[in-house]
Amino acid sequence: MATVEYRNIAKSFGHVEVMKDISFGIADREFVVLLGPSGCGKTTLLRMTAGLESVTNGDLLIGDRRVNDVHPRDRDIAMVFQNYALYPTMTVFDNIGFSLEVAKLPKAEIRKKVEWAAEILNLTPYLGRYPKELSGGQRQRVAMGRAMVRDAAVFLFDEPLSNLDAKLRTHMRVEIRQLHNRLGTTTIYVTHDQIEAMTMADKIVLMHAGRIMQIGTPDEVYERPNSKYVADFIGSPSMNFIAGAVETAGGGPRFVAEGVSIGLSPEIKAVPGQKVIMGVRPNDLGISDAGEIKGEVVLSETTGADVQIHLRVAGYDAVAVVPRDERRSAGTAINLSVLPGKVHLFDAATELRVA
Amino acid sequence: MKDSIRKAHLASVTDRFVRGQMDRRSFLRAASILGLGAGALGMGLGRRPFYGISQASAQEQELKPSAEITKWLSDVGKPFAGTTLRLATESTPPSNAIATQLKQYFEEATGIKVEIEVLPLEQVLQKLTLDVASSLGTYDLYYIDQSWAASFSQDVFDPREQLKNADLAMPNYNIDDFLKPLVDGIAMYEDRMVGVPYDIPIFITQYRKDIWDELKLPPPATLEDLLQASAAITDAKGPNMYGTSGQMKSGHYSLECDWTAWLWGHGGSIFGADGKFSGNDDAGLAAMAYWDKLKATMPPGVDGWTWDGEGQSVGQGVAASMLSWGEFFPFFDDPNASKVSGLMEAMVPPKPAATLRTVEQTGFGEIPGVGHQGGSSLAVSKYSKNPDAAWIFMQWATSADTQALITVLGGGTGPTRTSVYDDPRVLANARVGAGTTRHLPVVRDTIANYMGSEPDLPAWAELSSDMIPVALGKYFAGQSGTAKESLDALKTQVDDLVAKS
Amino acid sequence: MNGSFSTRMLRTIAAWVVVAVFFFPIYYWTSVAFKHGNDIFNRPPKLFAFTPTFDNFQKVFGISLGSGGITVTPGGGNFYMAPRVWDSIVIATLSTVLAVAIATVAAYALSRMNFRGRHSFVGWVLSTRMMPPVAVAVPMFFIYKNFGLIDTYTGMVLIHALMNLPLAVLLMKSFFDDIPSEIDESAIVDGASRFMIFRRIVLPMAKGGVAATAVLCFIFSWTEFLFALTLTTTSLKTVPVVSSTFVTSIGTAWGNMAALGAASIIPAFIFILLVQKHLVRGLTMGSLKQ
Amino acid sequence: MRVAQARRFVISDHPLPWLLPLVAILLVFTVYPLIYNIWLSFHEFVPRRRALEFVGTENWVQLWNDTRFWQSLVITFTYFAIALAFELVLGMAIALLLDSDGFGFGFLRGVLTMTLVIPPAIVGMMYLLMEDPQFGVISYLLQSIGLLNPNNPILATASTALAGVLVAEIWQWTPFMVLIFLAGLRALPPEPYEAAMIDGASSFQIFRRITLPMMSKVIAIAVLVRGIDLFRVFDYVFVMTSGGPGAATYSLSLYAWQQTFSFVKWGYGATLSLVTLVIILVIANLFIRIAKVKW
Repeated sequence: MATVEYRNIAKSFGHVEVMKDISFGIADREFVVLLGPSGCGKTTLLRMTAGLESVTNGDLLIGDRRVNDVHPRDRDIAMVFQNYALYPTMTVFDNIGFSLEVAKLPKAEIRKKVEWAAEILNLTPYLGRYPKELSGGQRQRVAMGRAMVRDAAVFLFDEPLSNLDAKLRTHMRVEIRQLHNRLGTTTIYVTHDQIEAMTMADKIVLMHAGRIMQIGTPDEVYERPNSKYVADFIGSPSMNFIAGAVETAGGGPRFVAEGVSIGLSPEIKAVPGQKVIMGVRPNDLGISDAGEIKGEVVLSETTGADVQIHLRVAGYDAVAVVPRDERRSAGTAINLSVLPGKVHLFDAATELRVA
Repeated sequence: MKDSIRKAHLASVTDRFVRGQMDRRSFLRAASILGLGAGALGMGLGRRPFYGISQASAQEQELKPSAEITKWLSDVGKPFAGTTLRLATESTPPSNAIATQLKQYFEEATGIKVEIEVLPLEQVLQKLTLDVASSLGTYDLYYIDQSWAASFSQDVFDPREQLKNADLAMPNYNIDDFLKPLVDGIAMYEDRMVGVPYDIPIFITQYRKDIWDELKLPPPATLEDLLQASAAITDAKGPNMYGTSGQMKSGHYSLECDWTAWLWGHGGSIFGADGKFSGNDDAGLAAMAYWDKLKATMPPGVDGWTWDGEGQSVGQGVAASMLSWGEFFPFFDDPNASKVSGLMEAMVPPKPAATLRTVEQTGFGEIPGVGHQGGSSLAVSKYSKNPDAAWIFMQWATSADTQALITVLGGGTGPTRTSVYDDPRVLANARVGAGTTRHLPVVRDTIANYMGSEPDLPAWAELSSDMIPVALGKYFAGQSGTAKESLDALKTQVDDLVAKS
Repeated sequence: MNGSFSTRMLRTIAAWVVVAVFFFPIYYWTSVAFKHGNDIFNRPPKLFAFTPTFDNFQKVFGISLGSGGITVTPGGGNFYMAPRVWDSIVIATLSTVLAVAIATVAAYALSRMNFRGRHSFVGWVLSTRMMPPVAVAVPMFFIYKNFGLIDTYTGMVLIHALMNLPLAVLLMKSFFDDIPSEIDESAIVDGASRFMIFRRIVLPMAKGGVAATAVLCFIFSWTEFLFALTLTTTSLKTVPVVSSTFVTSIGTAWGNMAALGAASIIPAFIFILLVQKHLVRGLTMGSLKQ
Repeated sequence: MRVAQARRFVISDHPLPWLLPLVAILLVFTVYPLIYNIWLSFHEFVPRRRALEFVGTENWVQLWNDTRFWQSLVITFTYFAIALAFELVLGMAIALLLDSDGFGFGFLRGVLTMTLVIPPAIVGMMYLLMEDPQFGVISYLLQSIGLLNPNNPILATASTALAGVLVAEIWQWTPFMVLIFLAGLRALPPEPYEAAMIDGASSFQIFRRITLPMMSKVIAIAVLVRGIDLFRVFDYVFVMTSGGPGAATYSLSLYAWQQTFSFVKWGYGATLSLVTLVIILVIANLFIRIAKVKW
């Protein structure tokens, strides 16, 4: 088991700097998700951790050891690739046992470990098969099995579920998390899917354009996004944003935009007159005649338990998620309310949270 | 049974077998009655494979080197036992006979191993060139085509010098037995003897007696006769049969051979006494005019043929005659290979249309004569690491006894020694059938009286196998204007090259 | 791409016709091998109606194939070629093994390792094939003579392997390029050494490519002429070189040449059939791509 | 996938040991001959002294003024261009035709490869026999349908000799193209085809817009490998026409071979070889540049 630490990591491909000054640490036994859209640098960071990509600048530590120049095989890591990278010419058994064979473990021990992993992953009946004879989910499990048997200090996952269908993905999510609970290995997991991040991570590292936008637990990231970017990226459906200004006329501070006027909680340290963007999550909006937000229904979508009402508010598109019996027909004018504590404010210029 | 009767009987039995008139079983029975075991016939899968059977090998018991020579070989060859001799040679009847049937006797007697590399002519030249240029001594013996004699004259021993070593001299080798014209035409370069004559393909007239008789044509005794007869046949029988044939492939050595026959036959020569090209003088142009007329009577496609196509055209009855290599005659008599077995007649080359030039009137030792010879000599390389062993082999290979065996086994090629023409073994094969020797008197006569030899100069290889046949090929392909224009252009090139080398 | 029944029929017929056109010269040449000289040169050419004979094969391979007429062909009978076919098989097989071995190792590095000048290196490798063989044959002759490689299997195997290396490297590299590099990375993380990855994982995956490359190397060695001619003398020779010995001073032994030609198709063809299974896998390697 | 391929490892063991055998054998066997030939091109073999002697730039000057050389250069180019065009188009067409899993197609593919296992020198002899004006089956067929005048033998007529040689060349090597193209076709992913068919593209459009671009690398390799060999053509012309009639089929390699081996002009032969090498290098590099071949 081990900690991982990134100190001022930078990465360039030729003259193009793709990553700059990345610093954060991962605690032992922690499950960290690197989240971000494609091209944000999360996979590069993971590959640097694995040693498959060189570190241009800064220090990378696994445990207490600086591993910048350490060969992947000596970093005590295991990795699961997006396309699994199974060895097509080997059986499932050999695929899982390959690293042990490389390490020259005795045959019996290899067998024991492979069978142990197969047992956990429900792969026992398939040990004699070749990868091409397996379903997508089974291949995914084989890839995990390869990582499991290694007793590695760190597991690295590179978008391991992106090739699976939705149902299987949900299922595997749970399995991976359970596996982590069981083995407790420090895990770095790369994904662009915020649901995976939210459900699995102990800690989310949200990246954008080679920089870290926010680090925190799923709750922190969800509830206190520190920038408009993070707020927008996390949560489904996405947060609603309306540009306006802070006013203090008639009592406490209020957010005011066309057809919108919302009282803000006192803790918010907004300067009166400051141009801001207000963000409200669709789930935090409620229909109420006394609501301070006036909008017009464009469309109602039933998703099952809920109804998503698409609105026009102050010239912006917005969504509210309400219970299924609150359906409204298109063209109706409605009022919405929100609790002051659920309102997020971001500076219009810097897009950073106004706290 | 008297020996001669037995021999005659055997010959006829074998001939019937060869012609396919007798099945194998009856042949073997007849042969065994005549005192031949199956072993002698080289049956089965042994070291001497099945192809060994021929008219000739059926007489194998007699076709062995004489005991006297074998004795000499084992005496003189002892010190050299264990050495290996190499020879690169064109695939000619003598070399093939030695390589496949005779060298074993030499090897058994001396303990010297002989490896013979059989190649097409131009590849032999390539091999020798590399060997000489690098003085490497890969080959102990050189097969030297007469057109290369000048090029290799310094790289081989003069056999007259070698004969002086009495320890190694073969008894009764008799170097004077070689036909004098051959020694002059093939082996001599300036005052050196570049080996001894080994092989002598030579132009003789070979024509279809039956066709000539049918059309009541006079035998082609002169060049004009040949043209008239050929035209008459082509008129009467074309396009199923043409009067005569040729080896006129552009850029190929064979085209130059044909050219010289007509050139010399019209009183021309390749070089004048001044060493300048003279193929474009009046005699040369007369030759071209004749050749054009003659070509019109040949089968279309003759300008794509080497001697192979020419021989096949006669053998398959497409052409009724050819003035070409006498070696083909036995092939025509072989009923399995040709359709004209027994129908061909050989005669000396046609009389020239004008007086032949003398050697003094030509350059570089060129000897005009309609009977173009393409002989070659055998010589010991100066770079050989075993020149003595090689010399022993060379004497054996060119001795009268061996040559007689070659002539019978190798399918009736022309011997280079006078005595061999009279050898009873050779005479016994003078009947219609595969491997016949019935044309040899004509060959002998041609060598003695009608032979033409190419000039000897270092540039000759390039002239004869490239410059001349390319220029002539251009002319016949209509790429270079009239005969005069073509030959004038050729003269410039030739004189240029000769001046440079 | 299924198409209607009539389209499929049309395609099948077209395929058979095209292949038949290409096969015709081979048929014709093989028929020459079974003909007497009389039937080879005939007007009009004989395609089917001739009395077959084994003479040519008997001469060329020195075996007796039942009774039949015996021919004395021009050239007498210097055409016992069975050992030459064996020489060809040995040289082609060993040179293929050597070329493929060197090429796969090098191609793996060229496909997977990044180094300065890799692009020009590949270009250089290719350019070594551009020299006319004549220009290589002469200096090779001297080198070989000095090292005693003339007329040896070693020498022939080396030169044929050399001749095939550029093509083999290029082909193998393109096959390796088609294998996802994650496979290697995965194995690296698994702790495998480069050589182990090459041997245990990448090479087995590229089996089809190896087969295809081997076939081409074999064919090129099998048919090579100039080096085999220049660098051998008497103790070994390949089929293309001895084929030219049928051109003799008293005509060309067409039937014998055709017999050797027809028979020499067989070993090469057997080699192709042997690797055919892998060849098909190699040709369908796309299924491994993701 | 493409991105992943472009991204190479940094952690890589040194390539040297992997490339060493290749480099060693290529150095000995190609760099030495190259240097030797450059040296040789400033020398000439003098038969009288059995020695190579320095002649300065004489060989190069001679080359410049040698009409035979320029003629053979033109012929080699013509041969190269025509053969390559035919082999490419025919090869692609036949590859498309045979790219089927239908019954018997595997057999047909196997039969087609048989042309490749016959030594070119023998193929030359085969065609020499088949194009013989009197006994040849091809001549006979063409004559009997009136396409060939019996008085104009294919290989001995200046206007048709090159075509006669090209027939042998194209016959033997089109299957080579088919083999390589089939490998390429078989490796293509099916999805773009399915998409294009749904889009209603015609077969020709599919071929032009999808197959050709995806096959570009395979085609480039085939063109390079075959093109290089075509430029060095020797066996066919040597066996079939000896460069004739006249000089109508004289290729550069044949000329160099003859100068070197028949006339012992090693220096001039080396000069010719070097020029051939340079020309191939230039053409190949232009091609690599234009076709954007990436190794």
